[in-house]
Amino acid sequence: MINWFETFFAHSLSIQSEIIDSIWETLYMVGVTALIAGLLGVVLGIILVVTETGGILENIKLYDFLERGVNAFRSVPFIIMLALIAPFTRLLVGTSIGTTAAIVPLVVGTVPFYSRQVQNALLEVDPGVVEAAEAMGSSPFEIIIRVYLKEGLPSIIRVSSVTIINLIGLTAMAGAIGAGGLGNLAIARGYNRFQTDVTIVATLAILVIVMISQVIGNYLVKKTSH
Amino acid sequence: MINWFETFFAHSLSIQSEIIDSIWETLYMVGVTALIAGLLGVVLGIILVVTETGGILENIKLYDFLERGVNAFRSVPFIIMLALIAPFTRLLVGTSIGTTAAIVPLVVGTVPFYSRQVQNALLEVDPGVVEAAEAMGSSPFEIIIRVYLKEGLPSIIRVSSVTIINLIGLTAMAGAIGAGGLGNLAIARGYNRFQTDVTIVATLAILVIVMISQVIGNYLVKKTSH
Amino acid sequence: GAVTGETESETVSIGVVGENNDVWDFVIEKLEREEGLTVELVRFTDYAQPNTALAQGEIDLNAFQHKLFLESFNEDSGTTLVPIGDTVIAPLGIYSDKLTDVDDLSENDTVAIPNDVTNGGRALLLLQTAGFITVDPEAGTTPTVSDITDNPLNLDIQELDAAQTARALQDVTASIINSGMAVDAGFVPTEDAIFLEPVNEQSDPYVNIIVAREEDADNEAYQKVVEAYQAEDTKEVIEETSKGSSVPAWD
Amino acid sequence: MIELKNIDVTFEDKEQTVKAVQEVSLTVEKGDIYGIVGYSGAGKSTLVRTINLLQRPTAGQVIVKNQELSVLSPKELRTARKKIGMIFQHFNLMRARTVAGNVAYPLKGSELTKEEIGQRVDELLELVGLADKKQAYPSQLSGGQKQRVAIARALANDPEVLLCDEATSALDPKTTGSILELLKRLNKKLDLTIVIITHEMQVVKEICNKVAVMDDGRVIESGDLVSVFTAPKAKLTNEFINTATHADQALEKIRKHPSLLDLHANDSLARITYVGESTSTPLIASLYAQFGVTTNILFGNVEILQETPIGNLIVVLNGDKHQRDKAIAYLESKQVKVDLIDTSHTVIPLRRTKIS
Amino acid sequence: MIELKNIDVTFEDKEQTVKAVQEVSLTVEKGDIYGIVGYSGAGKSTLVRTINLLQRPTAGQVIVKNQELSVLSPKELRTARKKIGMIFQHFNLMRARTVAGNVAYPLKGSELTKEEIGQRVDELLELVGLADKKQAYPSQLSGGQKQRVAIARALANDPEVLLCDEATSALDPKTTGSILELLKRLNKKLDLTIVIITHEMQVVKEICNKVAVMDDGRVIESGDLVSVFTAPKAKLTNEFINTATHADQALEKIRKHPSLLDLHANDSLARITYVGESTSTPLIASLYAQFGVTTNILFGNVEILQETPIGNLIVVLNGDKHQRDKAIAYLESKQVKVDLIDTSHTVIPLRRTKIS
Ligand SMILES: Nc1ncnc2c1ncn2[C@@H]1O[C@H](COP(=O)(O)OP(=O)(O)OP(=O)(O)O)[C@@H](O)[C@H]1O
Ligand SMILES: Nc1ncnc2c1ncn2[C@@H]1O[C@H](COP(=O)(O)OP(=O)(O)OP(=O)(O)O)[C@@H](O)[C@H]1O
Ligand SMILES: [Mg+2]
Ligand SMILES: [Mg+2]
Repeated sequence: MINWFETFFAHSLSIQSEIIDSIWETLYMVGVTALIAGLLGVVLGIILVVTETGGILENIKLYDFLERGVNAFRSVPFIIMLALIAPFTRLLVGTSIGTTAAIVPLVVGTVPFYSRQVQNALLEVDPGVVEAAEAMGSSPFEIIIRVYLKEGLPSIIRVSSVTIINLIGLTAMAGAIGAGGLGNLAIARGYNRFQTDVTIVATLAILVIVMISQVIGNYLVKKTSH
Repeated sequence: MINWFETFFAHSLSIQSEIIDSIWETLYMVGVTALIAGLLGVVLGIILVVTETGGILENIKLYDFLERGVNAFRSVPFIIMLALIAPFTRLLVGTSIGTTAAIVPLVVGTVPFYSRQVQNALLEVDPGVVEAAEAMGSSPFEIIIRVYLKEGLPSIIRVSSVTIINLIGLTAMAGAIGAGGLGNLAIARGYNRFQTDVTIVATLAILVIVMISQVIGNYLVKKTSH
Repeated sequence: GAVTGETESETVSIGVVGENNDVWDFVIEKLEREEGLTVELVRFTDYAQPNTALAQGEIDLNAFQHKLFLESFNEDSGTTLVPIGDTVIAPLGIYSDKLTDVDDLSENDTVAIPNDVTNGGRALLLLQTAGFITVDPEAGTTPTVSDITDNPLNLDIQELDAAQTARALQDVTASIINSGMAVDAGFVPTEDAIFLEPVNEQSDPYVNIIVAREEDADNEAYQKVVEAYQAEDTKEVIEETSKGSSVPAWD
Repeated sequence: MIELKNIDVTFEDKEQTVKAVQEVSLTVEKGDIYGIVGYSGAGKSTLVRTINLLQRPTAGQVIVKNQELSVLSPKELRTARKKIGMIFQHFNLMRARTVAGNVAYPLKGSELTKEEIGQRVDELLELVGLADKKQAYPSQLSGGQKQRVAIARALANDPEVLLCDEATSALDPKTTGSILELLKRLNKKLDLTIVIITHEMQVVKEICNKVAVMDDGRVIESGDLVSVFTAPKAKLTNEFINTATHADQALEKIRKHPSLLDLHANDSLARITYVGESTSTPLIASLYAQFGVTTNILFGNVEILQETPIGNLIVVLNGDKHQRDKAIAYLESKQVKVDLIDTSHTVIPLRRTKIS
Repeated sequence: MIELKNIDVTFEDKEQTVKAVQEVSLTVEKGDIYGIVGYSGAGKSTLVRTINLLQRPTAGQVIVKNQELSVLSPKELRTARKKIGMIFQHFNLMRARTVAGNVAYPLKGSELTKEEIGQRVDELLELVGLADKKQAYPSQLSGGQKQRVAIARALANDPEVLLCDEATSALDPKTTGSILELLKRLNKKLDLTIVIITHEMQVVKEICNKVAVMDDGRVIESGDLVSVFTAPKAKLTNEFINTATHADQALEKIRKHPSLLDLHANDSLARITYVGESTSTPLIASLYAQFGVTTNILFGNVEILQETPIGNLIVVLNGDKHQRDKAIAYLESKQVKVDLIDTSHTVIPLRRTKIS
């Protein structure tokens, strides 16, 4: 049994430390990107909601501009996005390659998606409640924080789970700029070199991360829904 | 002006017919995948909603199983998914390469994502209305069709827009199995061969498709919300 | 950052593509041991990035491409990267599940070729060498499918991801597989290929190289890296690990 | 028709346990219009929701048409539910359907053809006075219009039992009257059994033949309307009836209103309650004729409950003390209840202290 | 305090145009409790929503505290709104906040400290009788409990104007009474101006000093409570008042109830209405004393509106024809209105035909 295991997972066993590194790289990229893109995405999502027709700060021009921008960014294949924003990345982090540099395109690739998701989530907040807040003299900023974000929290958490999982998928492509990570390990090492066991191990590691984010998400949704 | 244009877009002009082909390939892949994955995703999303705790056909075991399955599929990097399901693809369409073969992994890659989105959308349907339908003796099937799908339609359309745009992004990767398409053109031809104009043209073409789907989506949302 | 080559304790970063780096691992270890030089590999998965990164000064050297690829890169992006040493040549091969002889290819058969620039054009030229197609000479050394001017057997040429050409053997009549891939996929190029790219004068453009920025061409440390690579013991490692898919090409 | 046996409903969450319904047993006969009254939060909605098992009771049995619902298969339960119409306290209209679409919802899948459904919907909308809003969506309706759509929808399927959770709470008195009239007509014509939660005692009085009073999850009194109204056993029932006749408020007002309470030595303030036949006798005139006692009505409420007249007056009796006593004795001999009111303090506790 | 000038509100969509409010002008003085009544769909909610500009009128001006709201900057409008409390017809509670959290919402950002807010919330919940539900979420509340949370929330900020859209429609009469009592107290103590939409005429009678009647988007009658109630000009107002006193229903019942209508030659059925001082005179006794006419009260409603007693009786007068006429003349001399009721057909149209 053990023998069989050792044979089958021979490659993986020989690169144990690389696997561990990849896990950290993935967690690092996902973690930092989630923080930054989470913040930017929520802000952008909110701006989309409030500037839409009938929103509390209706501004059709701004809305159209942002919506087009979001779609434009989402139209660029990620691998091209990597190259496209390399100058910007270099400006921000001093280099356009490596794990840290990957965070910039990951953020740029995640924000438009997430902001759409946040927008969809917030559209489900009861307009009656928003109206009640307006009637109580709440400012737009207060309504955003104390009504949209508060009432929409379970939905936001749900779409955040979805986005984190998407983001994990995206990190696999960040290997293109030498960012490492599990996805890259699975592809460059496992898939390209026909080392099936590495693919399996890396994919399982991704799965574990996905499951954990999902469980945390579900827990938070349950805690915030009433 | 025209001269400058001709110089700058020299590569693109020389491969006009390839660009046209790529557009058709993308539309074909996106169209067929959207149809199939749309159907399967809605079905799966509904099953997730109705089997969840408190759902009309509560079945925690099935729910957990499906949720894990969805997450498992979403954890596999797409390029690996392509290889992984090649035998299955071959079974279905006779080959594992080419535009038509790409539809199988595209569907497999889209369904888990879309079903989650549909689930999130349907969770926003007023439980009071579902209850009213139950009180009127509607069967679970009727409730699904006549309440969830009907009441949740605007939300479903919204998440469908998001998914279609994601799917367009995914087709770029289907180039790996010779599926062609605009994304592949942008990457393999434009980006890899440093023919910037091809990248621009292909990306713009993608943008146009994205915009059109968004406009159609917005229109349908407006038409179905009251 | 860029290394000036003045001090002994510096680090040299080398951009490579993929994870098949056994030879480099050996060389790096040797450099560390014998020269006290620290070398670090930066792994890319994408062929476009390492040159850009090198030109931007984000890595010191790269070693993933053949001469031809570098040439066209310099041409396309106006850079002046230079080769500072040859490494190996990895012959392309035609493989098939269905045929035992390449001449059995018949009308309307499907042939899979890699879709990356490095191997794609080369695969077409290989098909030309094997006598199945003619490509427009104007396309130079990196033709694309649209440069095929004559295709008497009306071969259906499918461009796939390099790692897919081996996997797609069931779906095609023949695949053109890069030797490194072929070994990973369990083939022995010299035995299993039904047609192997000849290694001769003509294949010189496909000799892989170590590349530096022009101004660093004479950097001492980099030369040490080249020297350490182009050694007899490295040759042994290459033969051992590549199972014949790579042939040392610096002599 | 409906039998509830020892129903308990308990809501539990981490922080607290709410016993919304406790040991309720209730029988509703076919053709009854059964009113359920009680304070806000008493458990009325929860109880009624157990009748079609929307709320599964924590304990107890629900028997409708001799079937115990909890043992039915889902399919049988659905069939049973089709014959139980329900009007929800919060309407629960489908916002993606028009008014007509909402009303047609339960009709789809019945044997009716599309035209017949259309006709039935028109008819129902006519009945609730919404024919002109047929194509409107719920978001375009006023509160009362939504409620009327909910009523029409509940009636669409010709139910045998109708559960109404405050079905007229958002309606003006006239529309309420028409709806009650309609329900009464259906009750008579089709023997429709109706369970109606309401806080409008007027509704109870006008339409119900039986009534149950709930307090804190329990039914503290139940029975036929007239006996509950005329001889309430529980203090709460009494309060309810008083708030309904507004006798309490009137008394308080009278006490606050000095000109009305300018009582002299020969005056006494009394509350007179009578049921049934007594109304046919001209009591006040008799008091004067027989005892020389004049009666000034400060507040009066005489009404007819289920064909039985019930009187509730607050009067000032004026006359010689001796004669007044005789008059009171006379009234009591006629089954009229007389409560003398001590004007120095209030007779009835007027407010729950926690609210005032 | 509040001045509405020529307000129009029109809802337009592709299919139809609804003129919800048309040319309404209304003045509410400081300290008024202004009732707005009207049929379901008359435009009451829409009108009231213009007062804090939640609904921007299509035409017309809204002036609150001498400020025209529509010209205010968003910031000024918010400041103005903070002093206008509103209770929504559909409550609009925040489901992610507890009862306490909902009530505390408008207090955050005021000068109050956290403890003071806590105290204020406790106080308000105590007032509406929900102290024990403090930590519950809206989904765990009954309909009436939700409404009371909405009331507490609207009062939290010590508003100067309170807009109530059917603020007690989901409440039992006793809780309604307490809430009205509370509002009246706030009105007296703090000079709170209240605009209250209601379909419960009882609420109007108990609390309002002015009333406006809306029909089909227009205010068809408005004025102080007693004059509107005693001398209604519009037919609709009349109907409303009648449905409120239930005199119509009573009359119909009386006609249907044979034993009560066993009228003899010497009997006549009459409806007697009086306002004010007349109640202090013992009329019925006088009729017997002076004319030998006995009076049997079949239905009676004597109540006190804004300290003015109002009587509404349906009686059978028995006595010699001649004497009866004299009695009626006597009553009329005392400002009592007497309508003889012809028992062969109904006096008042009882139902809108489209509903019956
Ligand atoms: N889901 C729930 N979780 C916890 N408590 C609940 C839940 N639903 C109802 N309750 C509580 O149960 C009690 C009874 O509620 P119910 O809705 O039956 O009252 P009700 O008599 O209909 O009142 P109302 O006249 O105000 O509508 C209330 O105290 C309420 O807070
Ligand atoms: N958003 C809207 N779009 C179209 N019509 C509307 C809209 N809101 C209200 N209406 C219509 O305007 C009219 C007045 O509505 P409003 O809500 O003011 O009535 P209301 O007097 O408050 O009635 P209720 O007593 O039933 O609450 C109704 O006929 C209603 O259908
Ligand atoms: Mg209730
Ligand atoms: Mg209203």
